[in-house]
Amino acid sequence: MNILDAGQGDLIQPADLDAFRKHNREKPKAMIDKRMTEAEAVNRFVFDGAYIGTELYGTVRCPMSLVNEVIRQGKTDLRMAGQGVLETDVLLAAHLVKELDLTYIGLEVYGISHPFRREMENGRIEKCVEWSNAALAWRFKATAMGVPFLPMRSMLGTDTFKYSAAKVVTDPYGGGRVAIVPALILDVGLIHVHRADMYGNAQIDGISGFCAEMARASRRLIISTEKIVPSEEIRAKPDRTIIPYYLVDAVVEAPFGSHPGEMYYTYARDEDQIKEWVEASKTEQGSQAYLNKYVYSLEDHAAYLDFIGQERLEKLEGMIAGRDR
Amino acid sequence: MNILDAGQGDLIQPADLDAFRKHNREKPKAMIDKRMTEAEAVNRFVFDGAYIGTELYGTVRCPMSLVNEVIRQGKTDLRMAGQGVLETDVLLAAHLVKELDLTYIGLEVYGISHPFRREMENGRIEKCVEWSNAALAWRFKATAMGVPFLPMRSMLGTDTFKYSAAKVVTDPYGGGRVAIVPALILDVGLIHVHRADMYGNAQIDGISGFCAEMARASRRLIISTEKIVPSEEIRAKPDRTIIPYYLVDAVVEAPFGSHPGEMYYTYARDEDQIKEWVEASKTEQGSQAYLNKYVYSLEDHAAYLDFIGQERLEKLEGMIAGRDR
Amino acid sequence: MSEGRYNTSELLICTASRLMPDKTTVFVGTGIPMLAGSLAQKMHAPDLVAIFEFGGTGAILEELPIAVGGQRTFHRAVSASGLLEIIETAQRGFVDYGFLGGAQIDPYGNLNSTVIGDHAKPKARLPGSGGGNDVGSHCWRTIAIMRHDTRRFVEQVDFITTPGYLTGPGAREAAGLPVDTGPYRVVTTLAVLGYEEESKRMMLLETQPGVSVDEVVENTGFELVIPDDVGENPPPSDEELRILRDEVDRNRLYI
Amino acid sequence: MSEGRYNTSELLICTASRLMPDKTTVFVGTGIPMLAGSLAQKMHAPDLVAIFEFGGTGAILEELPIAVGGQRTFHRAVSASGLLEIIETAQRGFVDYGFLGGAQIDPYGNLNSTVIGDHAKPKARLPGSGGGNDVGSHCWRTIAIMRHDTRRFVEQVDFITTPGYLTGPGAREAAGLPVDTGPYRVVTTLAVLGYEEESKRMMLLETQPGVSVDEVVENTGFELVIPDDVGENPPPSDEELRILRDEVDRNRLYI
Repeated sequence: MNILDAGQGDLIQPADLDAFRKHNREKPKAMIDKRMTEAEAVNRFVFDGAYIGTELYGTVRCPMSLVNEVIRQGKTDLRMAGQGVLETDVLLAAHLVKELDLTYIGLEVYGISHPFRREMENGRIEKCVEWSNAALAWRFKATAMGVPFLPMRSMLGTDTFKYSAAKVVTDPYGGGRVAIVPALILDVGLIHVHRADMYGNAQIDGISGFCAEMARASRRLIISTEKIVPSEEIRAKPDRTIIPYYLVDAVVEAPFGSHPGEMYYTYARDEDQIKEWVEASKTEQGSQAYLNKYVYSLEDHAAYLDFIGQERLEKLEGMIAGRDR
Repeated sequence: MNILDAGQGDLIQPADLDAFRKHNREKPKAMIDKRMTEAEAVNRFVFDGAYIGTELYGTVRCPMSLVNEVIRQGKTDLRMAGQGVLETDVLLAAHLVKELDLTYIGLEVYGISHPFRREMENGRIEKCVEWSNAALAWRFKATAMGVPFLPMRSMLGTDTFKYSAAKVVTDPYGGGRVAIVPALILDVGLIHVHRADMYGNAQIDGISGFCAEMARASRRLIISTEKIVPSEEIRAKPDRTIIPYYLVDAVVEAPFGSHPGEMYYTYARDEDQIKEWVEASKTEQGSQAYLNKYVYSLEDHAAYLDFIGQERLEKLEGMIAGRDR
Repeated sequence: MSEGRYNTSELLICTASRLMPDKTTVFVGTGIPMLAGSLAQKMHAPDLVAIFEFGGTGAILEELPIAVGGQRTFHRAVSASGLLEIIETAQRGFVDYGFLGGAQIDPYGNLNSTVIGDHAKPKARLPGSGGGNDVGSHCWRTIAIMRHDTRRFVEQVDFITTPGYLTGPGAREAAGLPVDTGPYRVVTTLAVLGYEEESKRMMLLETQPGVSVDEVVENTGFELVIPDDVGENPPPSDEELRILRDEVDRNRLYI
Repeated sequence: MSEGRYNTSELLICTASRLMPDKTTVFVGTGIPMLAGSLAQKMHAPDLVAIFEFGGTGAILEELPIAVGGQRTFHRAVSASGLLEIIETAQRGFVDYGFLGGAQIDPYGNLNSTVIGDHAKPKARLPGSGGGNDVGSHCWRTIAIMRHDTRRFVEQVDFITTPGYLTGPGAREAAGLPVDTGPYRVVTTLAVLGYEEESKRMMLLETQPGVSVDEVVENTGFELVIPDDVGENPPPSDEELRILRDEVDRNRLYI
């Protein structure tokens, strides 16, 4: 099992699994009330220079109310595991990101991310290490499993490998070449869910992306939830719990927390506002104007929702309510 | 990532992942009706010398109707991934098992398995390679992931390691010692579920043991199900599908398919019959008498259920019906 | 091109759709592949199994998904799981076709969606691999969809984001990638291309309607294998266009 | 022993129960640990988080589970998952206590539940590791529950199924096992034992009610560390016995 090749990318967040075990041991195992506002959660757990991660798929289930608060509090020099659309975009536009483990930052059908491009091309992002989507998710999975690395057959033979911190080793059983990726431990994870109880037991309906893995790879985990439900509702369907309470440090109630993104089974995405961002983000000035309008000038998520307006939110609900479920 | 140590146990089912990929490629991707009887499924997919696996937890959700049919058809020289109670016990009592990747064969609170002990002590089992529960499940998981091995921190420093086919390597990132286990591909997997459609889309409520991993590690997969439901019922809750149809080769409708074991949310275990087995299995003669009574002399699962009797089955349902769900 | 009867997007969608055989598993990404998958289900492939990266498997594509993780990607699906379940399903050989895009493609089908210029000092920074590398590594056959010009069809891509045949025959296997996988087709605004068996180099198969072989050659920045008989891809049929416009994308989000 | 007021099983259950602190996570196996966990929830540890190997986490143990995968192991649980989720949760450090049994234990707490005699030619074949090795590898503190005699407490176990301190101080870490983990207590029919910090050898902490230190020594097949002051474990209280008999195991499945 010799090391045959190694990517030249930096390992910008080396994992210490025994230290992580110790940290996890010290997390409270009692059911304690973890409800707090976005402001408290971000203030307590996100710090300048933190390595953070957001879990979502494109514009779906993005933790926007949390990310907006990170911007409001101006947490800077962030390092990020980047698989994002809206939420990574606004953090980049606010100039808060310094290093990236990147898989994809773009706007899906709307094309490239201009803030990402600007931050990369002007050198404000100091390190950008490349990965595939699955490679990054397997890095979370390694941590979730409590092991230092996982093997995979992605990234072999490519520049994605060359600019990563993956390695190629000999399979000790079959003798072939196999890639391995190192465990990745986030300082803080931000995840938006359909429902959670006050202790942090959280459930998601439908597809779950890489939520299970990222939640388990986070030293601190902030959950925002469309609604906080009684614990009995969780306990009635324990097979739907994707994040058990002991992983969680903060539970933030954030209805429409993914807006202008969507939350399946709940509300559709706000195409007009997304298009507004696509246009605004093309320039530095436009981006700042958007952030002023939707983030800096609104003191919290409640103010944000007031600004968007009930009528518009209900329309988004109406576009999806009850469908499929 | 040098190999520091290697267990001396045989790798009794070496994995060829590229051959497995080819096999999976050839499995039909169309929705085709896979309903058949236990007799047809076992006849078509289980062969003498096959490496098989059963998925269950103790006496819970055991694929007994399938295993009884394997005994009826006298499929011999079986090799097995052994984590079992009732179903492994009866296969051993019928002298059908030749090699074992073993983690646990016993009767939980009722103590050791006498058939296992007899088959081991008289040498009928030719190879018995040791693993922990998680190690064996990680072996399935490696196959499910499509990778040749997985790292773990179980089994280190013990004779369980020494008599396994695991290895110890240097972690290429942190430099520490970590164990690895090889992928394990079953020739045939036998799994009992709550519901499935005729194509094999299968759902389990509550805990799921190592079902997801084993299903994905099986070249051929026979599902028995408490009931066959319309596909629309599956599609209404796709997030409950633990086994998608394309993994499945046979769907067998088997109400009370786990009897005398239990099926949570559905029926309790039949304590009297389990105790009957515990007593009977203490001797070779007793075991054969039990097999005659409950397996050889009953032509199929319907005859088995008739023999057990509706009243008794309803009583088992009554002990659990509606509880929790 | 039959001026006005269909636009470029419609041509690409209809062409890609025909490359999705019934009763196969297809890894579907954002944009054109989604429309093509939906069109295929409504045309010739009712049992096409659409697989979406974030967990949707076997959805009925009644309404057009916009985002790769949106609700429509698991509408009446047989399974709604997560990203690793999907990629691991591909890694163990269950996914027949994968559709890809990119800013550059080379003669061996290697794709670049990461950077133009140097990685450290990019001329233009692109989104990165996303699931592209995973799809290109594990699906049995990958199909690239591209606009066709010399900026995109280049002798050497600036960055191999997603593996094609790498440096040629045997290179994928030597790198450790699963055997028998690799690029299968390239669907472009000018042509449908494949790969020559022995050399693994890109080969012209069909021109798009009204396009000449010379036009394809002129717009390709490397030497194409040109077989003796190059066919013409039939234009979108009336039926295809009707279903595409009236059913697949009736709200005209893309076309 | 207060003849007749309680039996041996009840003594072991009550003793084990007291070793389950409130607001901790406890990996619970079949038999005595289940009864002890249920008793603990009803006595001093209402917020005890019971974790069962096949996926149940945080169940309310109103009714006694029989099988480790039975419905009662996830009755009103916060999560019902699967085997790997549970062991991986332990592997990354979330499980405080694990309860174990075995046919043999040695001075370093190594446990044998695989074979008596030679592995190839067993005198007696036992069930094997099951989850034992995983629990003993990953939980922060493991507690063994044993009947106490010289056949079971031996200088060297025939087979190390589940790691204790292996060959002594530093051996677990040298083997690659997670740091700061290892055996914590042994609950027996005669005593409660721990481990000496420096030597990692088994040490007598308390005798069971009415049992002398000599009796413990005589029934142990290796040299025990005997500190100057050995306490006596209080007998099961009336309250413990009442709850155990009337609530925990009211159908007398075990006791």
